[in-house]
Amino acid sequence: MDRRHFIKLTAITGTGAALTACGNPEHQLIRFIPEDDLVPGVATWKPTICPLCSAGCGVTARVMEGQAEVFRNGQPGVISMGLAKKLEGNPEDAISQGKLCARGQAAIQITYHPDRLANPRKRTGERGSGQFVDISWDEAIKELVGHLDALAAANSQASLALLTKPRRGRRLDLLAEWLRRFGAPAPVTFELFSDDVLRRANEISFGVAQLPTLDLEQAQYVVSFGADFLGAWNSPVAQSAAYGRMRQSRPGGRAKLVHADARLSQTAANADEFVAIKPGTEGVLALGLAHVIIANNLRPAAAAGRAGAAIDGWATGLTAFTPAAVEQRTGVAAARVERLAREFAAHPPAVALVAGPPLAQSNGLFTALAVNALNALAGSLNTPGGVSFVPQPRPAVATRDLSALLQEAAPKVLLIDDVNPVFASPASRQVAGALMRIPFIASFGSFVDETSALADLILPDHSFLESWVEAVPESGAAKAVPISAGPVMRPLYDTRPTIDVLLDVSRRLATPLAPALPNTFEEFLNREETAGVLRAGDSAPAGQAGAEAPALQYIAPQFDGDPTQFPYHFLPYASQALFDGSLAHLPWLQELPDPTTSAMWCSWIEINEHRAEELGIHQGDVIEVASAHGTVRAAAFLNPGLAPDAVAMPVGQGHTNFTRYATGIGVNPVAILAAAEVSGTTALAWSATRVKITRVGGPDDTLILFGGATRERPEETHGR
Amino acid sequence: MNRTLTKPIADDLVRPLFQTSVWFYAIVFAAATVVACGGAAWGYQVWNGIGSAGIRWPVFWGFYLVNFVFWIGISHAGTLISAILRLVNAGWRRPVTRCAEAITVFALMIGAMFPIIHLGRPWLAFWLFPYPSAREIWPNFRSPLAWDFFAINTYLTGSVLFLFLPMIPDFALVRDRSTGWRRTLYGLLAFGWRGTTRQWNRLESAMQIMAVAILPVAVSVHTIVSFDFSMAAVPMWHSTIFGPYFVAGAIFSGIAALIIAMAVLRKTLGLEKYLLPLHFDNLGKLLLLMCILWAYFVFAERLTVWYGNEPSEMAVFWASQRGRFAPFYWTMVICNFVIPFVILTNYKTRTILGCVIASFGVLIGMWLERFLIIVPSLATKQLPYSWGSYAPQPVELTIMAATFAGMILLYALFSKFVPIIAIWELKAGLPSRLDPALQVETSLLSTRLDTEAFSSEAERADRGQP
Amino acid sequence: MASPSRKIGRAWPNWALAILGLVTVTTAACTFASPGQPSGMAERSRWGTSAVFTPAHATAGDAIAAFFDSRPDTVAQPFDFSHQIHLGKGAVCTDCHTGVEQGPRAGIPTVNTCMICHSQIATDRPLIIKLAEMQEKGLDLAWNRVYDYQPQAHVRFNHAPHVRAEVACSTCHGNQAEQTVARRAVDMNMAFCVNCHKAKQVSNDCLTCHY
Amino acid sequence: MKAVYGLYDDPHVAQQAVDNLRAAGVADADITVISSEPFDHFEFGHRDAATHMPWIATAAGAVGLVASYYLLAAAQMSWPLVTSGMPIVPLWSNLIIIFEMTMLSVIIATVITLLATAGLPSRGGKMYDPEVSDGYILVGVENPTDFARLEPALAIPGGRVKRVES
Amino acid sequence: MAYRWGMAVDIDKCTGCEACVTACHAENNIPTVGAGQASRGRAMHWIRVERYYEGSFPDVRLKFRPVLCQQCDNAPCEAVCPTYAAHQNEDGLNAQVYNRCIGTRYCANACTYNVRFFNFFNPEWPKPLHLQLNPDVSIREVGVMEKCTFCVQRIKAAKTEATAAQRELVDGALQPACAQACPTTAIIFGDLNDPESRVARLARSPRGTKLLEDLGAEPKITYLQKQPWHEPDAY
Repeated sequence: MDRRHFIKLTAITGTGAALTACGNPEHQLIRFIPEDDLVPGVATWKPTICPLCSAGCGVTARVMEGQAEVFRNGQPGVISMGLAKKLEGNPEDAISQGKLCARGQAAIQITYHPDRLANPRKRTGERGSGQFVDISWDEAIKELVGHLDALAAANSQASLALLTKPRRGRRLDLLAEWLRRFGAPAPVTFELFSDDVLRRANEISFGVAQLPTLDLEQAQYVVSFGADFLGAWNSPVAQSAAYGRMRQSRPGGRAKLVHADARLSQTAANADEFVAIKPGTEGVLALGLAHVIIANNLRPAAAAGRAGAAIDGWATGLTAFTPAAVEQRTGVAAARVERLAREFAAHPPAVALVAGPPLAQSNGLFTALAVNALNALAGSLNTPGGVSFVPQPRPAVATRDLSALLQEAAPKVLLIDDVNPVFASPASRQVAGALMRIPFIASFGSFVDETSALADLILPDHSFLESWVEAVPESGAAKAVPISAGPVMRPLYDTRPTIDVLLDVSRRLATPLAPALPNTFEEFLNREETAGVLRAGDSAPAGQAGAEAPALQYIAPQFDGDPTQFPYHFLPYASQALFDGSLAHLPWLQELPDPTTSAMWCSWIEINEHRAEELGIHQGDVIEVASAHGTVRAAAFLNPGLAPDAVAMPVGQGHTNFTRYATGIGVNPVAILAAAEVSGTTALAWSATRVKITRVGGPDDTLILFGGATRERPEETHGR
Repeated sequence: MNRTLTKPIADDLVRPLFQTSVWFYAIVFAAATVVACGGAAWGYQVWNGIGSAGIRWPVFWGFYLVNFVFWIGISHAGTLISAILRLVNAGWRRPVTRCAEAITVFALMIGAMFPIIHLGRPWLAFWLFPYPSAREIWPNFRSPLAWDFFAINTYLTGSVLFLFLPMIPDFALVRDRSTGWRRTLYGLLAFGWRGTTRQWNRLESAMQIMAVAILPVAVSVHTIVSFDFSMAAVPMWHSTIFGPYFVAGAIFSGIAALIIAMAVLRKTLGLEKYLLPLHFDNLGKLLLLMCILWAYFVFAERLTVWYGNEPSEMAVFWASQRGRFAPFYWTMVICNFVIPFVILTNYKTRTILGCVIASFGVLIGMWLERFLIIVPSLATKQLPYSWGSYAPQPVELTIMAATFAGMILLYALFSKFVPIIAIWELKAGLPSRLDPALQVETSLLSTRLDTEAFSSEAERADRGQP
Repeated sequence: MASPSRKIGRAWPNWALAILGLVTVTTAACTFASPGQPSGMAERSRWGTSAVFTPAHATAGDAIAAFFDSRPDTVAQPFDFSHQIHLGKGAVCTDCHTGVEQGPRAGIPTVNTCMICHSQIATDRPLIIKLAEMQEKGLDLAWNRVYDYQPQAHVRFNHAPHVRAEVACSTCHGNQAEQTVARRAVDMNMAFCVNCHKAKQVSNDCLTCHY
Repeated sequence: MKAVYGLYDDPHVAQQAVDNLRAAGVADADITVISSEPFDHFEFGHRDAATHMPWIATAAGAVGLVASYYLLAAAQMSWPLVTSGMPIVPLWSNLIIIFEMTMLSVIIATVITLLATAGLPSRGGKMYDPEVSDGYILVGVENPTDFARLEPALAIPGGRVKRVES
Repeated sequence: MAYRWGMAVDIDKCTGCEACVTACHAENNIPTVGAGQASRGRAMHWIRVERYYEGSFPDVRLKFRPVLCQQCDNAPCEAVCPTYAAHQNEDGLNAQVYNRCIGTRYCANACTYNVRFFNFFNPEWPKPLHLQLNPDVSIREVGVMEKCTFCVQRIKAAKTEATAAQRELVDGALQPACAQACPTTAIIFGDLNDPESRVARLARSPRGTKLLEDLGAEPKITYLQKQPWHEPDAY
């Protein structure tokens, strides 16, 4: 015993005597022979694809040997296996370019989530009661096959519906093919922040129903109409990487970014110039810029071609959109419109982009068309520094939207593939009620959420790290190609890949689907590998296909709610961390401070700081937001960057049943939205609701901010 | 003649050691209970983690450090005051020194616990001791916390000895008057003291040297406690004024604690004959002096910050001046300055009660001052993004209550086992005992001491008793 | 003077109860008023037997044992593997501890490793028969580590650079040829590491091992 | 222990007893005066007042100063770790600890000197009378050669003489 | 072989996306503390993106600034630690040696950047979240201070690898998790002792400033200030 031990001994004698060692015999689990051949402590990297959004970033997983408790042959035990430790961008991937956003980094927690479903479950209690019992895969598949056989027997194959995410790729192709062979209608896709309006507009303007790729890297002047392209829209990693190069990594100086929005979003915060604009009038501003350009002969109106033709009055020089008229409608000063237009024209390549709130207005389609026309006018289509469309291997499969489940003859059997429309739809759409009426629902998600809680059967999927994955990035790089990757690690639980389960089911049906589908997704992917690969560098088929549409006339945005009774625009937005709420179960993202507020683990209501002062609302006070369709209560965040006539709320919180990390935290602003549609499409106009606010009480400590002051300099000096 | 004078003094002062009232048990019981709760709270905190307290990012120091500084400040009551008075040979100090020094020792013991209580891993507190804990790595002597270790230990050692040495003759006295276990106990404590002239002379020499030595130590202790703050580049901490500011504040709160302790002892132990209004008057004047000095320091500190107008400092400045800490700040100003100043400047209100009221104000005010030094600065550091707040949790409040109860407990036990007034010093200070030349000087200092307490001496002399 | 004290003295058990009660109430109050670990997350066991992963010790006894670095030299193993016999037959360390030259950890062989040789050699021994059975069932041996560091030590050790620097296995693990079941032969405290690093003139920076 | 002593109530009488003893030829060093309080203003109270204590304390302080400097320097050099860009042996901050160690040395040296020179702690067996605690001043001689010669010197009005022979 | 690790953060490129924050959590086993503890100020983010508003609507600006341990040469945190848990390492890193830390939290108070975080409780990862933990990084227990290490485990691994291959480290090949994740490459890491390294060149940039430079801590992170856009014609 050396000195140190002696002193330790004297230090602890008193307490040590009191604390007796109470044994903790760890229950001995059996140990399986390892299935991988890994050098312990040495990392290997395996490619995979981030599944969280449609960007389809190629990532690499750092795999190291570790001791995991797993199920093998229905038996729990310990195994030394390769475990994914971290996700990083794949430097070889055209989209991620070796980078990865916060959400993508956190995707790994899906695999290791403590509340992930480990085996199939069957409902025992009332529907929605959340009472399930564990069953075996054989029983589960038998049950599903039974219901499908019953449909076939009744010759009502059309009553089968599949609800999935709108992720373009071969997986969706295979699912659609499966449905087609069964005799069911096309898959139903659902995503709250879908880009259907923009796709529709691109189809009209350019003949491509696809999201554009922005060549920010070479652009000299970028005007963004509400597009949160550095935050959560489209392909944020690729766009951010390009933005980084646009800013400081290229010869010839730094481009200018102008952002028009009613709220200082994360992207707007990075703009050189923020243009505050009335909600729903972004299209007017775009046409105002076009008017100045045309009127001053900076570019010929004809340059816009088909995109211009889609706008009423384009050919005559947009006489209704003079800077003065624009000022009146948008609130943007006429001189500023004039200046912006001249700058836009004077700094080619210049590009405009639109997404997000402007497209979630009743006139969203018009706004998108207006911006497309502006791009076309500037000659930014398919040019360096402009917008382009990544060649796709094949046309996107036909899909239906959620209304197919709500309005038409309700399906008798519904298969839900990791989608949560119950949470992400306005309460007024009554999605939960519609689902309750469906006789049999099978859910394939890895978690119990608001939607799968209504299922009769839950067949948990592998996590993406455990299964074959593929993606066909729709946007993000000039030359994106389909990518696929094998499993990074062996499964932890008694789960199965959804698509393999369906393929298995297709063979087990009373009359197996014919002609036979591949046995597994892996087989399908590898069979396809040689077939439909696109040659790199194929140019986009812009201006080719698609029906010509009649020119659209500007209509003022329609808002739900009487302005006198509901004086505020309600601007929900995709949370930087939780996206549309589908990531609220990941603790890293819950604890990620929101970029513009630094809030964590909570919902908050943003309100202009001066308006709040007038209303006697202080930071953290509980306020109630009421629309004609419901109310939510949350803590106030006084935001200097929000229009005084608007309140904003992040989407993502307010889950009632979505794992330990999301349940019971915050409120869901989507619930109080009006079920309005963007005219000309079936997309939800999620930014078109008006609300009123009331202060309910003082701070209830639900506003959890990581950061303190919102301003860098203390304002008070001396006696002021 | 001598004995008739001194024996009643000894009888009076030894009596509390032999007689125990129910109140004593009640107080000890109540205080011990609160201390036990504090112990339980600390145990809870150690077991669960320091997060049981309210400290957080960025306010990493909270009530524990506030109490640390507060109690170390209180500890300046005794040794420092007693040493000063001893050196200037102020006659009126004699009944005051021991109860003052006892405050020092107990407050130091309590204060020195807090750095350990507040540690994240208190079971490793011994790593602060100067020894090569791991492979020749000693503690970092550049750390103010290491200085604290040396300063507090030096001061504690010095104060314990300074308290204990003059107790030896009194223990001998109690030993000779007691029987049974008390005789054994006090016999041991008396170290075999007889009272030879050699012993008296050595004791007095030693006390003189100790008084000289302990004065700079006392000043250094609170200076070093202030260094805990001023060494960090935290707004409104990084100040050269902190050393004297803390020392002044410490003496200020120390005197207040002493006045309260004396008033309590006076009532509970029936020491009205020894702790006279004169003592309270004198201490009250001293308190007034420190009150003005403290106000001066606060003004000087605040003025320079305001005038300098450095943004990060101004943030702290306004946070306490009119922001969220303003209620505490203005309470502090009222308690520390307005109340004592009003009461103590007027000789009519500078009574025992008046002094006690002022002292309570000062204790509250000085506690708030420590709080206002620590928390607003940490909550409002240079980068506004990292601004935060702090609220104490039950664990902290319980432990804080336990320290006050601990002080009461220790003091009650001390006054139970030790004559709370140094008997021999009091005897040696009798006017008749003094050198005639010195008598004049002393009587000037303690006119009322002569007239009130020792009128009996004159009476007896008149009656011609020996 | 003695009477009040005697009265109080008789009431002592009540005192004790009262103090105990108050202590309990305080602890309970602290428990409820200052929540421990993340609320709404995994249930945290306050008394050290939490089922969730934490670097804390499972029991108070473990904590105390770790505090004093007092651990038995021998570790229970599923069966008595003899290093002496295998090294005696000409096997070398890296035959089974394959990771040692490539990475931080030497690795503990699995049943498969055993069966590379023992599918032919000594197949009639009872232990080898047992091994073969286990391999058939897909079960592995639950070896226990002989050498490791307390989590509190925050020590990172990488075998490969040490092997490259030609530090013999026996330097740290003792002469295994003399050991049957491996036991801790060398007390690998910090001085052991530091002295060797000093002698070899390699970095003794704290971050060399502690990070 | 054998002793003869007188107990006196009045310090003046005690002074007289001391003088008498001197007159009786007892060496000053052999006269013991015991009291329950110091008598600074009487001659007998000044006997033996001279002491080297301050010098011993000063010397101890000097030793503490030098020793703590070297202790600190050696400790800091033993595993030189850089913090905040400071020197390994920074004098400014070391001065604080050096000061404290110096003062501690002074205090401890003073106390040790006190104990050593005042014969503390002592196990008894010396001339003493508990009545001292009642305020009497004891003047006596320990282990006297001749009781008879000393008793008269102590037996003066206002005093009682006691003899210890055991 | 003496390195001096440094970083450059281009504010003009930083979009505030916080990819670095999650990357840091993933790489360094930083626990999430949950809503209850987060509301009590116990959330840990070794790197954070500070957001500061300027002006008011509609003329409003929002600045982002990633703040992490500045690895100061004259770090205020180091000297105050009584146990040398915080000290300067030979590569110029502010070492935080967890096993030496007794939890005085003095370093966190002294740190002018507030980038030090404290384990108020033992961290926990409900099974099987613990499988994701990086085995190359310590798990810090209750009472221990922690902070950005510049991913010292990566530095260590890269050095070991370079030594094994008998070559020097290549600039840019070694990146901490935040720099690796940053979509806009706003974070550049490297050796300041190599005058030709990217970070050394950026450190000399006229846009470069240090955070709270006037306090004299000599941080090793250079912040490249935002460059305002101006019309190229104007020159």
